[in-house]
Amino acid sequence: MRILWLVLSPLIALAVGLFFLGLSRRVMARIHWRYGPPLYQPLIEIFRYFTQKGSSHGVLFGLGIVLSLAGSIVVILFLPFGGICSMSGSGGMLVVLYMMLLAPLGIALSGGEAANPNASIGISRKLMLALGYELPFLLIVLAIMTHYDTISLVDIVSAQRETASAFASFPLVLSGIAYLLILPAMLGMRPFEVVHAPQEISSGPIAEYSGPYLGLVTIQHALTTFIGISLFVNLVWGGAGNPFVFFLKMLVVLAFGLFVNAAFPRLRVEQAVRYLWRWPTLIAFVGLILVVTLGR
Amino acid sequence: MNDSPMNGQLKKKLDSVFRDIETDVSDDGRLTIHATKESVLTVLSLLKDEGWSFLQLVSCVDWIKQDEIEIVYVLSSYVGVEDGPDAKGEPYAKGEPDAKRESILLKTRLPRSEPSVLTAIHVFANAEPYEREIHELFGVHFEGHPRLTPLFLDREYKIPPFRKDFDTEQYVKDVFDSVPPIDEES
Amino acid sequence: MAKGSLLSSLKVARFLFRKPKTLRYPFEKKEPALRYRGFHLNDWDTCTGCGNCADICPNTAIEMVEVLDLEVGPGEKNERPKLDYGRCCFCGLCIDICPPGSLRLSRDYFHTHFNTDTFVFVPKDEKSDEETFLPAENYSILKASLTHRKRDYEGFSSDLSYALFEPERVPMPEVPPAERTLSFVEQVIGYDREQAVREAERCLECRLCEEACPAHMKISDYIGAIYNGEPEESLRKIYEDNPIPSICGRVCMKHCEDACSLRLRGEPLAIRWLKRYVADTIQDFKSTLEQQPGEPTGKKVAVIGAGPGGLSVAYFLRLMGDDVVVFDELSGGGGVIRIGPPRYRLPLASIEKDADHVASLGVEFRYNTKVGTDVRFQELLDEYDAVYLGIGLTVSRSTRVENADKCRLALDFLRKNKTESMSKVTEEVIVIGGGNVAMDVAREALRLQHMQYPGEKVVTRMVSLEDWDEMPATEEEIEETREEAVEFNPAWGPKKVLLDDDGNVSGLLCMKVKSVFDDEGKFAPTFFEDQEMVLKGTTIIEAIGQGSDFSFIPEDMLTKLRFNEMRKVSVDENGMTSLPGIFAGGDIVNTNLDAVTAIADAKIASEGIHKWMTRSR
Amino acid sequence: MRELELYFGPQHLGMVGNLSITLTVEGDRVVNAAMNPGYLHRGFEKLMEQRSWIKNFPMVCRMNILDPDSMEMIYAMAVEKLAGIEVPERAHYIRSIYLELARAGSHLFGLWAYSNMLGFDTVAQWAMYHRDLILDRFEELTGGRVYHIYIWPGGVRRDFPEGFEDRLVSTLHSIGGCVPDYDATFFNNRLFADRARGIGVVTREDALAMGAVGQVLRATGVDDDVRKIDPYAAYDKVPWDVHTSEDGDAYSRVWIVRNEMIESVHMIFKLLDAMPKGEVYNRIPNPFKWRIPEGETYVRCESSRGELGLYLVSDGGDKPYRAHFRTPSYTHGLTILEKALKGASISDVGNIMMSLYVVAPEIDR
Amino acid sequence: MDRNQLTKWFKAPTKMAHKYSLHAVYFCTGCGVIEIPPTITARWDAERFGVIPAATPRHANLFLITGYVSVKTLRAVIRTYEQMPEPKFTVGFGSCPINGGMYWDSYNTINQLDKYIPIDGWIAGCMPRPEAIFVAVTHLWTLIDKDMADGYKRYRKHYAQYRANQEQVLGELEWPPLFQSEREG
Repeated sequence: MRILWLVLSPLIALAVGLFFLGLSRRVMARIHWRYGPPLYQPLIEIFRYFTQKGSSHGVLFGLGIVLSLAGSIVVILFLPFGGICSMSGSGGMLVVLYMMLLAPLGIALSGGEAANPNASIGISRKLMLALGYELPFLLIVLAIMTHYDTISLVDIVSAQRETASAFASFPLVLSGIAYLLILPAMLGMRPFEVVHAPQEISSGPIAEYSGPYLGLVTIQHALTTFIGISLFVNLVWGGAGNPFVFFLKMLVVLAFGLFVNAAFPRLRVEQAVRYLWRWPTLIAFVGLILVVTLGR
Repeated sequence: MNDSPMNGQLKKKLDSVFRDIETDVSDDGRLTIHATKESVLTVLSLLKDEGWSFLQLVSCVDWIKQDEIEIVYVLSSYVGVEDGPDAKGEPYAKGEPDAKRESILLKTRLPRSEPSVLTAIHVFANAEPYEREIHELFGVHFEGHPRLTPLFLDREYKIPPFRKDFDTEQYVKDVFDSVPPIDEES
Repeated sequence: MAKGSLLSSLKVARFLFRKPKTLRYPFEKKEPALRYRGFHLNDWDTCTGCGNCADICPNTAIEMVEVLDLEVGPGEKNERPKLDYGRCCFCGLCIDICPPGSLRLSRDYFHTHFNTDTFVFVPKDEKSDEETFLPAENYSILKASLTHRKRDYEGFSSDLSYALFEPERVPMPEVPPAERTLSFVEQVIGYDREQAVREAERCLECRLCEEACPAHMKISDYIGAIYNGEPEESLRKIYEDNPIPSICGRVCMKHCEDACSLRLRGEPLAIRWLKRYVADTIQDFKSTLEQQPGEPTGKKVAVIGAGPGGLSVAYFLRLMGDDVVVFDELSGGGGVIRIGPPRYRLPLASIEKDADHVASLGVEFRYNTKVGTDVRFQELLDEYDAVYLGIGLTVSRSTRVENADKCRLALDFLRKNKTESMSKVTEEVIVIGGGNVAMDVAREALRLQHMQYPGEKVVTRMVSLEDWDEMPATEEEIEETREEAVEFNPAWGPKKVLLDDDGNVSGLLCMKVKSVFDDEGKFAPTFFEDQEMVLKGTTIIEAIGQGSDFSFIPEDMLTKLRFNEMRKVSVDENGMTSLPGIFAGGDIVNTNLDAVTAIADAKIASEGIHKWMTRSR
Repeated sequence: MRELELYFGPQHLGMVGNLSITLTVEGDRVVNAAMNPGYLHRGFEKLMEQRSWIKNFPMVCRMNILDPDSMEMIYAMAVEKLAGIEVPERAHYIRSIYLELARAGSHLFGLWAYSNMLGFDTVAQWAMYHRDLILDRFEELTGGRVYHIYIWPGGVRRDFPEGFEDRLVSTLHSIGGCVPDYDATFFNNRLFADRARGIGVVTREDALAMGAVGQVLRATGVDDDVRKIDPYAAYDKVPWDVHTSEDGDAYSRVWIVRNEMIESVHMIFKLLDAMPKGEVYNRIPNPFKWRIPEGETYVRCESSRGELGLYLVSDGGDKPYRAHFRTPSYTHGLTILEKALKGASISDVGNIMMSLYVVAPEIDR
Repeated sequence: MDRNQLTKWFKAPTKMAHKYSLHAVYFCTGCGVIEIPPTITARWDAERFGVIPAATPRHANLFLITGYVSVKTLRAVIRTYEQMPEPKFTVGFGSCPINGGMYWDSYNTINQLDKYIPIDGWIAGCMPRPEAIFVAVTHLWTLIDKDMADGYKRYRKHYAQYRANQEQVLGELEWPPLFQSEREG
């Protein structure tokens, strides 16, 4: 049974991630006063990428993507999806935090190989942005872990299910708000869409990918979207008892991200970092202090 | 604007200062100045000091029949809608308020073979691309120009393409039409 | 400008729940605007092949291609525009210049193809091309292309009030009808310089006229010279093909104007008046033209008749260096032109001007010399290397109805008025005929009446077999005649000239005409015998046509002279008749019966004569 | 930090037009910027010398894709001046309405380009939608969506079609109705202000010294507008305002664009009310015979991006002897942009470029 | 999705994938580009058919040549075309790339683009309207279905000729030939 879940959960994540990609294009289109592509459009595109001839720029070029994909899959295995969690080990949260770094690292490794100035600018932006949101994120995670006194994600979820979700409990609400503020940055949405920024640096790190490589990157993107949203739902919105409710919660979070995405222009990278280090960090920090001082 | 006092005064002033220029006020009030190659920059900076501080255009005409190339500087002045100084009391341009922006044409003629004139960048910064363009399209050399590199063109042309003796149709025939279509059969 | 808000822009979320504004093409269609500039349509029926569209195209996208199986009438070329949509920029200049308005733009604009050759296209009319143009129900946008288009899908079309050409000609100053009927003053005053330049500017240089002109004059060139303010240059251009501009500038039948591409939606260019302007502006032809007779060849040519044809033959031959002698029974040059057109149309001075120039080249004129009586025809044959017959039609035909001998004949009447003293007319004149000569006669009679009975009530009536729409006279002529208050009785045929007791003419008994021509188009009038009418009139002039007089040719030669089925002298491609050494041209040869055709004949004949003489050496 | 050569364009999503900027960057900072135009160079002015006066009309508008109409206008003005052709009164009004409509369309396109550059798809899409509505009206009036070839010397090519005024007014109303949306999402957006304030500042001294025109100049507080100081068409017939701002940065330039767009719409309403009846076209001479007397002229008009000039020389022939367009983007793009880009962030390259409203085909010609 | 399309998906999934995810890379090489923004934005919304602009040529499989191509642009166009992954499709916009269009006598624009890179479809118009672009896309779909959009194959096959033509106009190219080994027989 567990092995089945080990195989299935990345697939479910992929399916949900792709659905989210398609849905977000639809939703954005609606806000743009248009219809947008069919929901399965990302699937077509990925299929198309895999049937195209890609050009490689060296061994690391391909390896990097695989590395980042592997990182994402590992993270997914540790994430509970509405009661289902294939790897519910006790060290869950720490593994997730570590493994989440793998994904950008892999892309950075691979993209750096391409010797495209846009890609290198994109990578440096990505690292700067990660620097920006990692700090508040760590503070938030710290607060939550301290509050529930566990580093297991499954435990955090079940603890929230017992009492109330983090959003609804007093000291943690600050962490929740801080998380909400950095969520677009973690999802790579506007106003923090500085990494890809097609109009500035031609999609940045992924500029040089073509064919199957691009397909893999798109899959990776879908997985990242899934991870970002499901992590939020699990950490501060109490997860869910069954996959369906969990999925609905994810949808709501996605919708919030998309509204922000539609309503703001892209920031400059230093503006983004400054923003991330100002309000979200402050709130997260206050939240942490409150959690620590108030105790449980 | 036949009775434009501005242009009339300017004409008088120019006539008194310079010996080697010809000035002419046309029916619609436009002042045209013909200067020699040597004096053109001096006239230009004098005009700038007089308030004609807006260099609109540096143009070039190839008068092939006279075997000359004419550089034309079109000058005018910034005048706000409210005539002269704005609310802050800073003038946009020196000059009388009624001096609407009727342009001045300052011209100088150069020989067609190896035409060369001093650059006007030091007087008007925005002359730079114009002079670069004229260098490229007419083959006029601007002494002291910092970068007379090609601006628009990718290919080399024997005759600068904007000269009158450059036959574009012939060129197109020779260069583009001579490229064979792809033979799909082979 | 406030600092701005972070939340206000989140309001965009509400558009998630609104209906999108997208036009779901191709499921929802959007019609292009009524004026849309899409692909071309060309009405082949009205297209004249003038090529103005090709001339104005900035991108050389239009090329005129010959369409071999196309029937063309006068003033048309068998060429049609071919469009290259690899060049076309859909500016519509071709539409605004198209004189007949046949070229239009449709609202179709779809054509996608992998082959660039399919982008070259000869636009056709919707009416004639059933394969390409489909009715709306058979049309599918997904198949849309240059060969799959919607029927009745007109877009940007030609509008005369915005056309690039000027449809109206510069009005010709004329003496008003009431004034001109009182004397023989020349009716048309003529353009001044400014008017002429303005009129010359209308020319689109399509050269349709040059094809239509029997003499193939270089019309565009001489009109261009007028536009450039160089009438001298213009005259030189005219004289290349036509040595009688003063005459032609007044009485030419202007086949060119009938072919002018401007005629279709506007007034044709006043080519005749422009020629007249040139001829009138320049006082001294000789010094302007600076023509010299050619190297003397020693050959002598006799030309019988100093009409347009005779003058032209003499001129062309003289330029080639031959010695030419012109014989004419009249006292001056011009032939039938001298007697036919009344003074108000063609003053004698104009005829003299042209004839004088021909004479100044060294052509010998023997006026008042009638061949046959003053000189024998055989003498000419013996004395000269070649003879040209330019005798024209000089004998008026008669209706031969009862008492027709009491009537006067048109040419006699006209000749008398013009070259001798004015003939006497009565207060009521009837003119029989509906041709141009009849109009001339009627108008001349009217003027005589006004001059002879000043202030009294006079009337000139016309009676013609043909109805309004069939009347052989030109519309212009009919219009002017009507303006001068001549009374018309179309579709009535003369039956009998009525005499009073003294044997003088008192009127004309007429029958209503049923039809003028029979089924085969031959002249065979039929009448309603029961419908009769009496026209009152004390002078009757018959102007129903002219014949020619070959009586000067000896009988034995005349029998050898071959005529064609139109009862015209038949000539070969050199203008030579069946009698060797005798050439002919003008009205006795062709059916056009006008000066410019005679000139064209003369040009052919003069080359033929020259060739014949040099060959037979 | 290592200096890096970065090519911005020609194939670039954020690039409007086909232009290349060679950026020398140090990290995220631009050390030096060199404009590399010429990707759209067609030798326009040379081609004009080879086409007769009338044949140049379909041609001149193609010099600037974005705002072809002011190109038509200025060529018509120059030809009218040289040839001494009068224009009927109604045609003046139609020209003004047409040009203002074109200005609104062009500004909407500019808004698209600018917001697209910032990654602000939402506003970009709206602006493009509204521009398309304007294009529908153009299509109805002239028969072409983008290239209208409508202003001829001697007037305009066709009069208004039936019911055009009403449809024009309702189109403009529907666009005007969305101005609050634009304001709320774009101009009033805090993040947009963060992004555009203080970016690409052109001081008044620089603007005056480097020959800036249009929004770039007006953003420095100089209320300079050819439509006011040297009125043509019917701009002196109705009251309207010139919009200025003091800051000289990207935000104020875009703010002026917004205000001008609204002013254009208001002006169209006023012009429609004041428009007389009558002829719209004085027939020009036969194109095949048209010669323009010898002479030269410099005319100018206000295009959507600032003063547009044309130096036109005729040698008495049937073709222009020399035509030289003074396009606003030329100075803005080649002189001012190069200066403004120095020291900017890479993220702001497109931002500054589009706020200066640089249109590449206009530079290259 | 109707049944017809579904069977097509089963029969030839590759073709279908290419058809419905045409990511366009386009050069603002002229007038045609002015109609691209309307096509991909709210009024016409080409994304309904999967047509979106791609940020770099590596992501794209549709190349839109949106107008006349100047010599300087041609260099970039060839570069871009060669960077695109196969299979790739090209569409020429408007009159200019077909036969020179407005600029047939310009010294700086090439007249027939298909001498330098293969073109799979041409759209008539100066410039083509958004509707025409849609029709061109459907046309391209048909061509892909019938295996007729084979420009990239032709390019490979006749590369020597294309390269020779490119060098004739541009002079020495600064990048190595794309297909070194394949020479024409």
